[in-house]
Amino acid sequence: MTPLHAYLVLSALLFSIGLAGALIRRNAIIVLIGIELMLNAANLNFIAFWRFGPNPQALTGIVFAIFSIAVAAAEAAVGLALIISIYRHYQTANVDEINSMKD
Amino acid sequence: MAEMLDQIFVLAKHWLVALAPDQWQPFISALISAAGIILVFASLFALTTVLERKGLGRIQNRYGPNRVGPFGFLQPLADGLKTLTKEDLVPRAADRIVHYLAPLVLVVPVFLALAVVPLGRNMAAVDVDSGLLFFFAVGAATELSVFMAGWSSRNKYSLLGAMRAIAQMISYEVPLILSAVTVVMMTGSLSTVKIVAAQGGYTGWLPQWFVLTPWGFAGFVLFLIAAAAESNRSPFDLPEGESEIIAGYYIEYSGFKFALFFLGEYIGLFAVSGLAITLFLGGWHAPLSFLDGIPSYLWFFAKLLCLIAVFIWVRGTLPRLRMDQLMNFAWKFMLPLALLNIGVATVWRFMPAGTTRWVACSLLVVGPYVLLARALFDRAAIGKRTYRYG
Amino acid sequence: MIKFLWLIPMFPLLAAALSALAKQRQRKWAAGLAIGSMLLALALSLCAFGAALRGAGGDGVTRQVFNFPWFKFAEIQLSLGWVLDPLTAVMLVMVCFVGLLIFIYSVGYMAHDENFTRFFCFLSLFAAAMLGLVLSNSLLLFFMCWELVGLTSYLLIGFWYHKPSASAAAKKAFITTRIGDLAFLLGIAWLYSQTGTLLFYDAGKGCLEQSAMSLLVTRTTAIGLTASTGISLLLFCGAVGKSGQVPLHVWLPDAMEGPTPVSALIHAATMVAAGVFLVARVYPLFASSMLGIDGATTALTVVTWVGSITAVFAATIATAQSDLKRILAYSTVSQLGFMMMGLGMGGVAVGMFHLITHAFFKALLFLGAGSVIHGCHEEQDVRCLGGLRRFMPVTFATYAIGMLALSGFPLLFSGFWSKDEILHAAHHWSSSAWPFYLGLFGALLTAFYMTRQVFYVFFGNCRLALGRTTGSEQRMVAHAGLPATQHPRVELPPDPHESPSLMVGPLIILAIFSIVLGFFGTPAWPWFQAFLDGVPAQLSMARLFESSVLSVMGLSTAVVFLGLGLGWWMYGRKPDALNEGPDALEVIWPNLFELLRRKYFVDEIYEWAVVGLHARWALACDWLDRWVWNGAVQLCSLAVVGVAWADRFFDEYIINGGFDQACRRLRGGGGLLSRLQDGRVQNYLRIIGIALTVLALILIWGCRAA
Amino acid sequence: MSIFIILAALTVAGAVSALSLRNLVHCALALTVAFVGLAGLYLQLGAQFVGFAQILVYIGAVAILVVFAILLTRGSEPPRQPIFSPGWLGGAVVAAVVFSLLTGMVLSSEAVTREIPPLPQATVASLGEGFMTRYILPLEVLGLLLTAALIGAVIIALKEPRESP
Repeated sequence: MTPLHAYLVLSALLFSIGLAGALIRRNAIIVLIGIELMLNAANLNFIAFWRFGPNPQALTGIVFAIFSIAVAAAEAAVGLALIISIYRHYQTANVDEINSMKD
Repeated sequence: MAEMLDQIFVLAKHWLVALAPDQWQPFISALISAAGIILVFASLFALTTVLERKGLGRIQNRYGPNRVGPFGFLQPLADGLKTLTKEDLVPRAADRIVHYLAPLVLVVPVFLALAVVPLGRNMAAVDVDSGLLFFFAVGAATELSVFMAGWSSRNKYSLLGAMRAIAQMISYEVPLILSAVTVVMMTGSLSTVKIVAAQGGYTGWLPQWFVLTPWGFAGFVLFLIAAAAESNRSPFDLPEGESEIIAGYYIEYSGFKFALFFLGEYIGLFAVSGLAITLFLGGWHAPLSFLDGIPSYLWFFAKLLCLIAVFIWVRGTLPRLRMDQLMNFAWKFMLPLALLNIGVATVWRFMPAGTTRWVACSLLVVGPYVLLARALFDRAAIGKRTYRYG
Repeated sequence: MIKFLWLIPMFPLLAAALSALAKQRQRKWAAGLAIGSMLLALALSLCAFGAALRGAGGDGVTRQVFNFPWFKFAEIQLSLGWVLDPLTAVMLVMVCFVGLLIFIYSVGYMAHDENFTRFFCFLSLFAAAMLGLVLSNSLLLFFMCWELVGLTSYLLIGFWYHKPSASAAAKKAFITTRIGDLAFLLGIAWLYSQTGTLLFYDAGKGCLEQSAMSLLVTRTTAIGLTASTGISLLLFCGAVGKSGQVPLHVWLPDAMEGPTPVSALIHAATMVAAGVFLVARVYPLFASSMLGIDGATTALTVVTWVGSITAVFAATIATAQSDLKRILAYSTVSQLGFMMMGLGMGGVAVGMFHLITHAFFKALLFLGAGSVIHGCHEEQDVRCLGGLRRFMPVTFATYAIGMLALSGFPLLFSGFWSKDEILHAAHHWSSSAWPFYLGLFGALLTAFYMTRQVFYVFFGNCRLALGRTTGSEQRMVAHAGLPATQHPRVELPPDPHESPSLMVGPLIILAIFSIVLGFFGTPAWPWFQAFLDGVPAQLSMARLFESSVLSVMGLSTAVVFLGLGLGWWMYGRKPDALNEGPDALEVIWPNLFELLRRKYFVDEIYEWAVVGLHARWALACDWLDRWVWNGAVQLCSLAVVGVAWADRFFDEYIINGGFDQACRRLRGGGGLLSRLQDGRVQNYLRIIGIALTVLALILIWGCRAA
Repeated sequence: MSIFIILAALTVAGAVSALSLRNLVHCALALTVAFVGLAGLYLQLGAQFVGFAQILVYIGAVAILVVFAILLTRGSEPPRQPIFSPGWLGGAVVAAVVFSLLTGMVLSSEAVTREIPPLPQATVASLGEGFMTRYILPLEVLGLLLTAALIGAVIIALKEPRESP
């Protein structure tokens, strides 16, 4: 049977993979994917703590996970829409070329 | 005796499982059910192809296949041999891995989806608490496979077909799920087995299937239409519309992969029809109380064949829609009615049983249908045809 | 009855919601909806009034309240509610009635506007909020409605938002009132922290009732103020902002950029009176204090002074304005000042009486002005109008009635009685005589500028053809809602015409009321005051002839006649044929006139203060930038240069090498600094990651240590 | 345990390749693999509903969205210039630091020593009841959010008007 910390370490790994992706890739879509991964890592944490927590009948972890899934969906929709419109405007989806806030 | 006959497969499975050592038993049982499902439905697929071709032939006033075997019923065998022996072409520009994976990604989920459909009394391969959700979740994977197929074989027709297919699937998934939701509301459970059990009783001779209630009937019709669109059956078969984009997203497929796609399509059709039966047609229950003796799985498959016959009939009868008509139909007609149907189900749930409930709900179903149809029909001016891609 | 009181605001709210859904075309629908809802509201509020009447006549004010818990968090429970007492009843009827008339009027007035439905949606919303404000029994609910009212006012002032002036005015109004509302909110918070409830009346537990009052009065805060005084002063700030008292009066005149019915309903009759109503509503709070300066409490004294100063201040400005609606706006401000005086010195009844009468005749005046503007093709400059009494007789008659009422023409008109009440109260006010004189002066000015206006607009001969300013041209185009090109430009406009009966009808009704209402509050038969104070009213002609009453009455009459005469003498005798000639007042005191015409430069002063602040701040930043940061960089480069100079006397290579090195360092440093601020998301994200790490480490160590 | 290891390996592999592959479409597909793995983990943790919801939402919706976005931004053909942004080293370092930090915290916490409770029951019925009673407000708010996101996405992604100033 798998202990709690295994899940926690896994989610930490996922989180940092996502972070790395968001940090080092140029394409905005991949950055978004990385962020999605981070969210999922958080979800994994919620579920794991629900399952190993003191009173699982409260269902808090699950409910929270479901909510965060829904929020992630909304976030993905809006983010991708943003990326598309940015692409239309700049003709690129590379985050390091979209720095018009600089000057 | 009838009991025995009814449960024969279950008993056989148990007997087989019992042979295996204990820690293996779960896997063994899963294996057996999977094997059974694959066997049964693959052969059903073979049968169906013949039936369809013959049926279409008759509708179009010609003989179908009638050379191979008695009445041409061995035709699928021949076709199978042909496809297996054909060369497996892969375009040079294609993305090999994805191109290879696409058919598998289509076939595996549809078989998985069949797992939650109860084929008979105690004959659901897996009885999960949220089976319906499982069904839809797995069904969502097919869109991915379509995309993979369309994108990987670098061909503008296939990409176009994939885009159409995905757009169509996404738009019709909404009414599909919404019309299923009414049943969930009534039975208060997502488990397919419980849903079937909820339609078990009889009033006199008549069964208590959901299709025999106003909301159930409306839901059933909506569900069938959406199902046809989900599995790219005509009149919703734009993605592979031969006349426009030669064969949609599997132009570039040939040989065994193509066969897999073909299989996947049909299995998907079976799965969704099976779900329709489970949700609305009382699953494996007998249509009349005194026919209860006949084994349940027979009933299930009888109903399945009926539905497939309906699909074939529709395919032979109706012309193909246009893209914009398709989308309008989904969003302006199906969706509102599905939403309304949920409301009707609520009314049905909270009104006391009786004729008043019947009348009220029927009116609630029929009135808006007529009005909406009227409005849309008046709106539908045959104008210049416009394309919108990307 | 009390159970169903909430229905009154509900109808207009419903109407607003429905007409918000209406298409632009469905004008009839929207208008009918709004008017019908107002009719229903009026009917209900008449029932409420009847209920209040049945309650009245006994001793003490009878008051029904209905409270309900709104929500509770932790153990605090917030509850809202509504109250029905004479104050509410009177206001209800007034708001509904005037509102209804103005709704009907604006059907005619806005007939050509393309955003007809939007207009009615906002109007109904406003009506709902105002009614809610009137009958709310909880300071919280009151505040909500208060803000809603402000919002609708903003929306309606900026209704023709394509006019830059309109949108600017809307913003100005919104922001200026916010200043007051901030204080108001603070007051609410303080009150809540002190008493723990925001209900006015709650069977003894309310914040205006005995227990809370005694508590508030005893508790003293910073500079010897009792809590009650402090709170009431804060609340008064809100009132100042809302009903345009000095120094927050600047928004009200600009608010005239909105459509005229709006000016009539919101910025003359109801909303601006909300401030006065607020003071009247929480009057116990104002009046309750131990250390009053012989009778008058600190709060009330402040109210009085602000009111009286405003009254005169605004009146003086009004004498020198030339925009038809601005004059009325300033007169509104000054009348509000009168009401404040009345509240401060005479108590609720006096102030409220003037509020009610003023609502009627000021609405009448505005609507009259509206019909003038309507009839003269959007011309608002009084100097370009004139001789209209021939063209629009009904408007002239009603307008004259309103003007006489406003300037308090004796015995016949309502304005006289209400103003006289105030002056009477001021006369008896013990702590200072100044408010009395200020009030008299204000009355004089009121009579004067109203006469001036009427002579300008209705007498003399029509100067409409001459004075067609481009501004009014634009206004006309904007109002017609057509682009300027395709609008039929008229060089010589057709003669002014009488407005449609839809607009004239309300004028007549209002005119009748602005005469009749006065007799409900004469000293002889002070029914209104009695009703508000909850004592039975008895008729006695004798009270009319008491020396004090009579003297004040005579005095005010004399003042009024003086004002009228003065106005006639300066403007009525020889109206100038064409509007070149300077204003008669300008001839006498050019400087004073200029000062008044520019409204005592208040706007300029504010502008100077605010802009100056910003400029100074910017200067500071600039200085910081110029000397500190830049200086640092300068120093670095200087150092480098120095090094280079030193190196010149050494080897050639060292020079080059050192120089290049140093420059590279500098550029590197600059790059290092600038990399923090390149627009790249990922770098920010990276920094966040580092910060997270550091934070977590700190936390861990903190836990270890603890 | 073995199942866990398999699923974890699947997930991590999917995640890594989703963020390191050159062709964006491959990235998206790998992402779906990672999602499947996560769903499996949820199922193994006894959260059936969440698992299926994960599949439905992420594979059925998000993955498709991502793919569409990729095609719409012409990301489907591999880019010419390097796929890693200039400062990738720093990013990698930061990620590594965060990972080591989190892991260190987890392993030093008492989660290691906690004993495993029996598998809890989360029936759909109880979940639904929870949504309808205790978590009703969040549910409503979520619905609002989703609506807003829908409308917002549509508005943002609308074509810019030709005569844009």
